[in-house]
Amino acid sequence: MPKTENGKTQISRRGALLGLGASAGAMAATGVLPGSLGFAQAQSSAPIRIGFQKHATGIGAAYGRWYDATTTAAVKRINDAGGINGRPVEVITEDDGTDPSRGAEVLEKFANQHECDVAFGTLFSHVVIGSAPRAGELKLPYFVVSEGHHVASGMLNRYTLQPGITDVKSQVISMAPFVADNLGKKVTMIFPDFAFGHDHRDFFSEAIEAQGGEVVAKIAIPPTETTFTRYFPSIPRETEVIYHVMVGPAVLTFVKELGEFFGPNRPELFGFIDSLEAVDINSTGLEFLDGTYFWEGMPRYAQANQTDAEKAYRAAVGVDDNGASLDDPADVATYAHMFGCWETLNIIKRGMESADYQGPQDRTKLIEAVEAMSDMPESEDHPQGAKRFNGKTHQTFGSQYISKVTDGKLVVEHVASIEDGLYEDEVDYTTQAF
Amino acid sequence: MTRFSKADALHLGILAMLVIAFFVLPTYHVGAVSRIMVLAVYAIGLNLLFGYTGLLSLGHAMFFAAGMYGFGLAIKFMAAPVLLAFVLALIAAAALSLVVGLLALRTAGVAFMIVTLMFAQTAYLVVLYFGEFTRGDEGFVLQQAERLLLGFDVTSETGRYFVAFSVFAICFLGFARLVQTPFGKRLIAIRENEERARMLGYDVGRYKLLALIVSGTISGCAGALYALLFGYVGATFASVQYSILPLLWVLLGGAGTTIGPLIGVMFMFYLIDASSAYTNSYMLIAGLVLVLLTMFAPKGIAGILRLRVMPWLP
Amino acid sequence: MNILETKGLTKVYGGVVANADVDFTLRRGQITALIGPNGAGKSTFVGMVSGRIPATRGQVFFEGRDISALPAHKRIQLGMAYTFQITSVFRGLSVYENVALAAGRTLSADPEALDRRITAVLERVGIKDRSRQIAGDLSYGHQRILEIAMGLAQDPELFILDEPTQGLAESEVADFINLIRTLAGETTILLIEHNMKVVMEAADYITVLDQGMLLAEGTPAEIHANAAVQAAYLGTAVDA
Amino acid sequence: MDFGPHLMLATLEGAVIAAILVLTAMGLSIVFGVMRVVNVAHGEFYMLGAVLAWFVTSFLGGHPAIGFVAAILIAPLLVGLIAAAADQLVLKHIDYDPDRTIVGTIGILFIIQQTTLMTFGPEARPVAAPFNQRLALPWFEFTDNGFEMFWPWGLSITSYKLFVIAAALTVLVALWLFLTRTRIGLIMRATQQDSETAQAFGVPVGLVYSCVFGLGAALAALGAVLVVPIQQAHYLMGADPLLLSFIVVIIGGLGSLPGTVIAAILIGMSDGIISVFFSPTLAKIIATFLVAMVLVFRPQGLLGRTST
Repeated sequence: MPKTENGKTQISRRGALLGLGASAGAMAATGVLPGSLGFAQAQSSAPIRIGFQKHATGIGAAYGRWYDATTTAAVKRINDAGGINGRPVEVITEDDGTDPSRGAEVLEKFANQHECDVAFGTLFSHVVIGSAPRAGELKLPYFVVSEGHHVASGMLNRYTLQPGITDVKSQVISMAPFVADNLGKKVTMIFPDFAFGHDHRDFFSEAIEAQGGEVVAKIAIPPTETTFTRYFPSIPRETEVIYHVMVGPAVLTFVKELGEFFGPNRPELFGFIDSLEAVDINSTGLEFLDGTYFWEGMPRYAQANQTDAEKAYRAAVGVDDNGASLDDPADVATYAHMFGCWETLNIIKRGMESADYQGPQDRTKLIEAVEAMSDMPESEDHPQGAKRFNGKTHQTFGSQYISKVTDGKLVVEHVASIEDGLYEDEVDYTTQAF
Repeated sequence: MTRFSKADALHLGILAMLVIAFFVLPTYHVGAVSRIMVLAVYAIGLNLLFGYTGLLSLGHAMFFAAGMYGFGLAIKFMAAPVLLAFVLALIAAAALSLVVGLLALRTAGVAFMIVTLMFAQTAYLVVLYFGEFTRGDEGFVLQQAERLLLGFDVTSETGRYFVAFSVFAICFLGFARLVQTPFGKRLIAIRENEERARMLGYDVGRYKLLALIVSGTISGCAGALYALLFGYVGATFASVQYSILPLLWVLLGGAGTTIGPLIGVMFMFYLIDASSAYTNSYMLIAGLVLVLLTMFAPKGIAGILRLRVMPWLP
Repeated sequence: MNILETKGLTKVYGGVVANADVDFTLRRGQITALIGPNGAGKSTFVGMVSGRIPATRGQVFFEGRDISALPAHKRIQLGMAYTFQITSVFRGLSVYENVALAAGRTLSADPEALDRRITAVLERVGIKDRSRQIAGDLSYGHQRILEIAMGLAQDPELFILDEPTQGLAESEVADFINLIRTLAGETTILLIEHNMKVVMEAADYITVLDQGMLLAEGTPAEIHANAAVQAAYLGTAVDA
Repeated sequence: MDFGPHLMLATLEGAVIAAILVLTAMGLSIVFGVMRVVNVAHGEFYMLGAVLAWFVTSFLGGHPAIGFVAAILIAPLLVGLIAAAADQLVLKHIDYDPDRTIVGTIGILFIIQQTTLMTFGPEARPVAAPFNQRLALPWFEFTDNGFEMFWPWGLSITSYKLFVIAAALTVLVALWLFLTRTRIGLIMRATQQDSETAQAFGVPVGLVYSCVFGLGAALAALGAVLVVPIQQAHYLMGADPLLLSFIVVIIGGLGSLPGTVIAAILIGMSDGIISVFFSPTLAKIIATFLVAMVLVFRPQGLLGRTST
């Protein structure tokens, strides 16, 4: 049951709309027209509904708030530019409580109650993995922004894609050459003792060995831990570099205690910014970080060679040059991850337009259109940098940044290329039936 | 005798309504009720131990998880057929309840609460520690192809609903029957007055152990059912939160009643689902409702019904 | 043969001796009263006999068999019944269900026989008309009677009653004495009692416990005449 | 790090955890002891203490010490008042029935958590310590050259952490004096022994309950104010302290305040010390299991009396 007649679709195609200043018109149309009136008219300009699975409560809430801000900004930009296929985009937000069970329920809500066209926006891996089977069964395209390796590992299904953010395996692999060449070959890893941490442990160990280095100790921190000092004595004396990655509300304690433990003579430190995401690196107790290195998905501080696209993106989501909210300089964004929402929404738009998406019956066409994507140049749609999407593994690959803390700012020291992070395909989703 | 048939009529009526619900409810609610029935099985498990035997366990998530992981790991690593995996899941849950019972039942009252809580915490950490197999907190997916029940696809709305319904119906009716048997009456006797039951010559320790094993196995059954129907196995379900939830459902629905668990799960699910449509702070509403409910409906919803309308409620 | 014997039964609570080397015999088919002043250790003694309270040392023989190592429920299963000093019924259940639980241990496989037993017992103690009432709603006197009914429903060889008349009204006490007397011959009764009227009227035989030790035993007349008992007990609490 | 210094470090860190835990658990123990209710919202009062400390310090600004001192006075007081109000509004009306109290306090937990999320937000927010010097610690060993002192890599503590231990001890002593030497303390203990008799002797039991509930919450909040310069205020931070203090109270023996102190030290230290010997998660598994086994074989707790 196609919802739109062909003729109308033609009119509402992108090209035609540009001249019409359509977004405002389309919005007004849906706003004014009651459901029963002007049926065909309303349908042709009915909004594209994107279900946003938001971590509004639970452990992921700090990320959820910024994912929301980025999503709102991206959708505003899309609507200002005429929407998708001439139809405005409407975001339906549901809280998943950062819980896999509720996550699956939320997807059911999107598919069956809100009649969303696609679902989008999940960060935490357990919510993604708990929800993805339902997405497959509901035949609801599910665009996640999680950086987990779950999509590319082949664990999920044809309806789940991660086109907007590089996965952890790629991120980690691309760090190894820099660490081995510049910081040291004997690495001690400190990571949370759950799947995300294990991915870091396994992928990095392998990658650093390929660079002639070795991991001299692997310290897995139990989840929900709130103090860390007692684990640090296990760091071997010979350690040249400490590789740390931590998530959750206790990250600042972790980094502070690391500094207190070493005092004046520390080894080199290389951390994933997850350890300090949404935390001001100038918080008291973090002075020792000066001169240490961080992976960043996207540089938090505006760099000297900032691109126009990055500048526009930063302004649109309301973040200042220090990576904090324009309204409150103490409110630091989850800047290294949230760009994924922006880029994913633009990919959804491009996918829908190239698939001539009309409604839920075209969902498989949308997935095929996204699967057909490959190189995406840096642009306002992709402010983090160029991407290479692998349609077979449903995973995107992008550049990664290594920044050094210099005078209280993160200054980019090295950019790992897309090639640095490529690895062999582990799955070919395109061979799976819809 | 009338009392007997009234209760039976009520139970069969509820099951009939659940069948009708499938045909009249919109798709979303069909999915929601499937999930509610699965969780109600879990609540029935806790209700046997807490509502009928008077033992308050704060660690039932470990039994739910035992079933869930027993099922999921059997499929993932042994490629077991669904039915065999289900049996293994029940065995895993029963075995865990036996061991926990032998240790924890040495205690009573608050000490029992704490011991079960800590065993469950241990179980949760074990799931994380063996991340190589369990994928820790992330968990793992059971593919659609691995979830064929005797060739029957449980991943369609219809398949899922009726598998959930069948297991729920078995547990619900079986449970209603169980509490009418001498065994069930003796559990109630233990809840009412343990010392008196012992001094009537009942081996209270054995009855409590049996109750815990049955309760843990039913909870494990719910865990396996969840993994089967929703295709996901994860450590979240072993966490404290999933030990507290069934307690809340049972207390809200009415502890020590046969229909309480279903009512409690349904009430709580729709309370959150409905209020989240109006406000982001639905937990605030849920909190207020809980406070008001406990102030004005002390015995839960079924407890009120028993008090006011249906004194024969089993 | 004696139905019950204890040898050297002793209980020490944190240094305080509650029962010291009690050698006790109970004659089959009779009503024996165990008396003694407050704190004499009567309840501790029957607690150890029934298995509720673990003995510090000593042995208990029931029907000639050493049951010292058996847990309480096993002893009950051998044919003891026990009523509590402080009323202990299933307060949330009906009178009928209370008695059903008591009789049900042996009869639950045969619902009809069970129902007959319950009806008979309720009739005998005179609360048949209250069988649907919730036990917690009964008057105190009726709860005590229910407790006795629960003991009878088990059809015990030995019936231990721990202060059954405590808190009963005068008329209820008289009913109780009549009831107990009708049981003589049917079963052996060990009665712990404060009320000397009950003891004198109901008991065939009396054992006196004082400060945890056996002081005297004999028929009511003999005990009444015993100077030591007079001194230790009757003189102080004759009107209890 | 060598075994000796590692053990010393783990012990010191354990002492800090134990110091906070002892205050939080003391709060729960008093409530449990006097009112016999399981207060599931106890962890939320702890969280509120930390969050209020953040509000107070960020409102005052200036030197961290000013805000900290203000927070330590204001936060426990406010939290105590909130708890007393909750007692009057809710718990009193459900007659402190055990089951209903669980549901009621879960409700209160939701309300506090969501309100905090809406006002304070989902971030973890730091509070600056009034002072925080890193103190390197020496280690002594007999070697071939005789008795030697050296400074092992990483063996250190901060002045603030030492202060936390001292502060907790001070509060404990004050609490003990309060309970044994003041009239209110005596009334509380009398109510704990036997609330009906206390009522008969004219003790306003209802009021005492509210005070006790408030005092318990205030102690949790005080612990949180002390911890917040080490950890951060976060709206979900209450879960762990709730479980741990609950465990501590039962392990210590219901109603036994010395038992609570011993159990807090035992549990606070065991985690750290066991982690010297095993990998972290395994250490946690073992610690949790062992503590559970203590209860299995001593159900009345360490210093609890057996009932009957």
